[in-house]
Amino acid sequence: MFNFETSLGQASFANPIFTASGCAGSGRELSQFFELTELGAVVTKSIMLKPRSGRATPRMAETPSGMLNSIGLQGPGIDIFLEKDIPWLRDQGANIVVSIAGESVEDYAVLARKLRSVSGISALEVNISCPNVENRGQVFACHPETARAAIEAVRRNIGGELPIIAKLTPDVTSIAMIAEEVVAAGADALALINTVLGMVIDTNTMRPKLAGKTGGLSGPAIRPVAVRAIYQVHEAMPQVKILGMGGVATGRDAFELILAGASAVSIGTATFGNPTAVMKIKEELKAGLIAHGFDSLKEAVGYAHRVEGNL
Amino acid sequence: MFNFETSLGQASFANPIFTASGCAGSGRELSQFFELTELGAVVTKSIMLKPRSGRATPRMAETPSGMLNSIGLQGPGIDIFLEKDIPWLRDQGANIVVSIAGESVEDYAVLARKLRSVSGISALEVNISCPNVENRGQVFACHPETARAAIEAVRRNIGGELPIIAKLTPDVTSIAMIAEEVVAAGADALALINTVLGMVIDTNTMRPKLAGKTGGLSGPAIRPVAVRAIYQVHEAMPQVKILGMGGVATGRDAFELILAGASAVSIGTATFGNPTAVMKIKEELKAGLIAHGFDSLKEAVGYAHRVEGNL
Amino acid sequence: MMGINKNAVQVMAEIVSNKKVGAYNHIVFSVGDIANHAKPGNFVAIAVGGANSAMVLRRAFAIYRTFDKGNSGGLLEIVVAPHGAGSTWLTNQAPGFKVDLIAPLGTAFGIPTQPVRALLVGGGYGSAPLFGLSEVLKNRGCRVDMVLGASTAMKIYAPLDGKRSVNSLTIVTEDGTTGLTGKVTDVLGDIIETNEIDIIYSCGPMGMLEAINQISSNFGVVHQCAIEESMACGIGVCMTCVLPIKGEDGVVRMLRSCIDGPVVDGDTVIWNSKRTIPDGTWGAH
Amino acid sequence: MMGINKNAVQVMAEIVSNKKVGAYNHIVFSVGDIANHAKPGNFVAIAVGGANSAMVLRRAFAIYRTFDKGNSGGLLEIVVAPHGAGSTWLTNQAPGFKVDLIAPLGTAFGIPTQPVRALLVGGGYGSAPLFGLSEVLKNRGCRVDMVLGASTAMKIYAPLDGKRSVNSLTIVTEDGTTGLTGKVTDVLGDIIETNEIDIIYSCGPMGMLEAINQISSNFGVVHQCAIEESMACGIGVCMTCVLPIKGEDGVVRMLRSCIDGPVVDGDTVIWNSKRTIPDGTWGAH
Ligand SMILES: Cc1cc2nc3c(=O)[nH]c(=O)nc-3n(C[C@H](O)[C@H](O)[C@H](O)COP(=O)(O)OP(=O)(O)OC[C@H]3O[C@@H](n4cnc5c(N)ncnc54)[C@H](O)[C@@H]3O)c2cc1C
Ligand SMILES: Cc1cc2nc3c(=O)[nH]c(=O)nc-3n(C[C@H](O)[C@H](O)[C@H](O)COP(=O)(O)OP(=O)(O)OC[C@H]3O[C@@H](n4cnc5c(N)ncnc54)[C@H](O)[C@@H]3O)c2cc1C
Ligand SMILES: Cc1cc2nc3c(=O)[nH]c(=O)nc-3n(C[C@H](O)[C@H](O)[C@H](O)COP(=O)(O)O)c2cc1C
Ligand SMILES: Cc1cc2nc3c(=O)[nH]c(=O)nc-3n(C[C@H](O)[C@H](O)[C@H](O)COP(=O)(O)O)c2cc1C
Ligand code: FES
Ligand code: FES
Repeated sequence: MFNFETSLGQASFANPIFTASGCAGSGRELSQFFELTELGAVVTKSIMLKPRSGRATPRMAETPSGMLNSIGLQGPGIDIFLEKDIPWLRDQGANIVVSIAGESVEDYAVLARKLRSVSGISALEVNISCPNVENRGQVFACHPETARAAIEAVRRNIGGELPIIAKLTPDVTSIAMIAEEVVAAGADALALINTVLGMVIDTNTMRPKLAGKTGGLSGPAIRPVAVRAIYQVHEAMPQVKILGMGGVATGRDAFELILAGASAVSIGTATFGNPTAVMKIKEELKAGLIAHGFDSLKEAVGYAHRVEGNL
Repeated sequence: MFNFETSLGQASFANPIFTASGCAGSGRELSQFFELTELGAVVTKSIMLKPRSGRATPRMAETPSGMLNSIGLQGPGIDIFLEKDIPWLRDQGANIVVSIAGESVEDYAVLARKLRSVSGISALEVNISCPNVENRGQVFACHPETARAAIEAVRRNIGGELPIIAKLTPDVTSIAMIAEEVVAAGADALALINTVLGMVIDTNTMRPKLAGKTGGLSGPAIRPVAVRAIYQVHEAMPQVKILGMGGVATGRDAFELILAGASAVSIGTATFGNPTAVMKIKEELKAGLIAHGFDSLKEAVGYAHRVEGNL
Repeated sequence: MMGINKNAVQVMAEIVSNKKVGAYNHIVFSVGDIANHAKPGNFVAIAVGGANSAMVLRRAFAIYRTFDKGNSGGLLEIVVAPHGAGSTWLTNQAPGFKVDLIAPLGTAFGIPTQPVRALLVGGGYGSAPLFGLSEVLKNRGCRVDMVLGASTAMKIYAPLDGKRSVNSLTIVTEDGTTGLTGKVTDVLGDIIETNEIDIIYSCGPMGMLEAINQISSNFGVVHQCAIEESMACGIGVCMTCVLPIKGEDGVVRMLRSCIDGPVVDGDTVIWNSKRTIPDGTWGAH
Repeated sequence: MMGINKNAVQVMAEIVSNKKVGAYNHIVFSVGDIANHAKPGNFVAIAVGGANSAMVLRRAFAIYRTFDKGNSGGLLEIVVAPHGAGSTWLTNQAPGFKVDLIAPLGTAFGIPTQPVRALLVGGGYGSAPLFGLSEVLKNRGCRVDMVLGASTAMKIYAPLDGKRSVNSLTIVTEDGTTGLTGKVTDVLGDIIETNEIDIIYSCGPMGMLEAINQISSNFGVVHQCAIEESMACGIGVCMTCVLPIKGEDGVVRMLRSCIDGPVVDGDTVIWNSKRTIPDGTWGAH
């Protein structure tokens, strides 16, 4: 029997294919196409303290093998989220990873306190790739001090066993260095990677296409960046579990991230092109692992790092 | 009459379409497909002090809308280069930009001295996106101090009027900050962007595909990153001229980089897919500029930055 | 807030026919059961570019009409303007080729329970969904007037059987190559008054919809419009397609045009809000 | 060091025919004048995936043979194994479709000025360029023996007229589904001795070429082989396709297989150097 189970921190999952935060709505929209229990986990859209309108439109631009988005974390805020979305997901029997985002270190602390006693959540993904209003809008995950402060705030306030997965941006000089900081600050696992900062200029209007000017690049275009980031971080800290993401569209791609060091894989942009992408990827990955002779997913994690000469 | 001329520092060029360093061989190979005088300039492959074998193979992997390479700066070294390649290019009447790369600050100084009295060169592109052997192989352009040191070494030794174009990597937390450093150190213009660090794992062998493990991602996949970098740097220092590059494959793409702030555009990966890409891009760009009502290229440079409300 | 259209399914749909009509392509797909569930106003989302495509997102097209062919399965028709790479690719696919298609998506035009006097206004390919709507309205005993506008004759989509399904058809082009010269909005006032219009249904460019809404407001006529926002997923999971819409509670929210639209009540839309979040929008700051 | 093949030109070449032959597709292109300049050993580089392709690099294929059809223009033929996305796409294109093609590229097999006894060894689709070579050699009065090998019968490419152009043909498959059971290298020694071979020409996987070179060295026979390295550009501008080759001066250099190859002298290749730079290579450190 092939063993598809995986874990991140103390949390276990029946299989390693998750949705990516912000790419699966509230879960309801996708549940029309497949059962959410089929997923390793649903990762919810990053939720903030207060309701948020998000950025003005246009919010997206297609790019070669990818897309740019600047949603700006639109959402109902933590209270409505806990009241409406979580109970529904729990009723579905879905394995839930909640993603949170803050504008200040205090935001992260409050969000963690609001979540500490919520039942039915497997882990917390802490999106620190968002602008810090207390520091000229600089992204938390871009600097070791702010990355550390945000994760420490969550660690101190979350209590108990809920694993913290810190989600990092690749837009830094050394992602391994930031990874080491957040692990030191209390992260149990890492989510790699968030989108890559990019811009598209509309050559008709001759202005940035997105109302927010810059946006996050996702999709297959960035997969080599994700693989590199996961490989580097797994090399630096092989003991820390990684939730990989970035441009995965096939089982082969998910396998690539797993070989680099990911213990689970989130699917974002691929779902926009194909609502059943996650199910296809899950089946292809399983078939691929078996074809390569693995008895379990866990054996394949980081397998590309084995010493030269070995099979 | 439409004016296609452009300039970088004190150097002038008949048109803004250049080859990208490392993507046009010695010039001879492309000259079979078109006259090199048709180019704004030939940018030569980054040359180092000594002959270099480059990295072991495999050196490349195709990726969605892009490719990864790890050539490792294979080349004959500056002496043979000056003896064989430069005279040939000069004989063709080509406008020449020489790209140099070093492994230490001293390398850059020596290279600059060797080039200071060479005639027929329009500008120097200083590739500082290469590993610094004196600093644990860290890339010069990744840190303000080493970026500055390399450019200062060239500035001190080049003498005269030869403009220095500093070529930066996008793999940093703030490219605008590095740009400001190298301009302060004496760079007359900037080349943006070098490749993005990436990795591909061969899912058959289950190892990194490239012998050098990581490689540089280029091609249309990274164009949004290039546009963003050019836009950010032009916004920070509108007076500094930019040679833009990264994923340009059509006249529309070149126009996009120009609107973001590039005064000239280098074409790399597109040439691999189509040896006459540069000629096609040049014609399409010219037609596009004219169709948009521009009388000269220079009017379009950075046009996407004009204040909201304006046409 | 609504959820995704509960009838939406994903199928590999074979192209049955693909014909150039003026500036557009009229494309017919074999879609099986979907044909029975599509309503006027709904749209389809199609994956474009084939197996090795650099285009990762679906393209949305209004459903022109559907047929249930019984045993031979249902047909679904769309009208495509070759705009950029994706729509151009679609117009180049030959019959027999199969595309990945999701339908029906989004909201539909609301159908009055009483026979009313309806005015249908279409801009360019925006006329497509109006013919199916017109048939439904006629079957409900409504009087249907139609106004179609475009920049030029080639961009008026008005097939013969479509024309026959309305009580009156007025065509307006900006360059006067067919019908009256001008914009659709030039003729609306007269028709509303003369024909005592109760409701306007519209589909076309945002600028046109906004101008129509201005007129419908002035005349106190209900206005349902099908809006067209840039969409990445079409199924409600990406939040790219939002626009500010005032709810029954008076609060403006950024709603998804793919599941809360494309058909919305014109009076609830905060028009001309591109590139800004209107003041007071829920969660704005 | 050589430059790019001076006859290389870029054309939009129409597919004239595309037929499945065993595990391969035999594809014929209309290429005009190129047909007159291609020599056995040269290759073509073809852009794949169509207008919106996510594949940005060309694919290289050995030229199987060319025909000058006079007024109706030249034809160029290749034999394609559907391997990954690019080659599979090519095998799926119908006659009438035009591809962007550059040819002839690279070096050609050296043709002896004297009539010699030649042994041609092909692995899989590597047989393709050998049939044209065989014709040239026969016209020069050479005796030509041929050995073709593959894992299985479906992967032996040996068309009837090709078979007729050689003095002897030995087929070897690993699974014994056709010809002898084993590897090409099992039979070479005998043939070299019996037929007093002067020169071996080979084309196929690198491992096979290396094994052949071992044998040719042992027997002191000249060996020209067409190597296959991963290529991004095919025209000498990217430096991705290099391999270590010993020059006449005894110095090993990383040479481009697209312009200094694909045909090289087997004895000059530093075999089995994948993922390493051999010690002493020029510029190694
Ligand atoms: C609900 C709805 C119904 C539509 N109905 C029709 C129809 O019946 N016939 C028709 O010809 N077109 C229709 N469109 C517009 C059609 O979707 C666009 O023309 C098409 O997406 C453009 O894709 P492209 O690749 O050709 O152009 P590009 O400009 O290259 O597309 C780039 C990206 O922008 C998006 N995009 C660009 N323009 C639009 C647009 N106007 N609306 C939405 N997304 C856009 C594309 O989806 C793609 O992701 C409709 C759009 C929507 C939202
Ligand atoms: C000089 C030369 C002659 C060749 N002749 C033939 C021939 O006659 N018939 C035939 O079927 N094949 C031939 N090949 C191999 C053919 O080029 C590859 O099978 C093809 O490039 C694979 O592309 P893909 O998209 O199908 O596979 P993928 O593996 O998806 O290709 C990914 C990338 O790797 C490169 N690549 C992968 N495999 C090879 C390879 N073996 N050689 C070179 N590049 C590769 C591709 O060019 C592409 O850039 C030849 C290769 C060379 C270099
Ligand atoms: C439209 C969109 C919205 C996203 N929203 C979030 C978010 O709210 N929180 C977050 O951590 N990441 C968000 N992301 C990033 C994704 O979770 C993921 O890290 C990234 O898109 C790379 O994966 P992909 O290439 O599979 O999409 C978003 C991405 C997209 C495209
Ligand atoms: C094969 C290859 C070799 C390159 N060699 C160099 C080099 O020697 N020096 C340099 O500054 N940049 C080098 N580059 C980077 C390009 O000059 C260019 O900055 C980058 O590829 C982005 O442009 P593109 O997307 O048009 O290729 C190389 C890129 C490629 C693909
Ligand atoms: S298009 Fe994705 S939410 Fe509407
Ligand atoms: S394939 Fe580019 S140099 Fe040989």
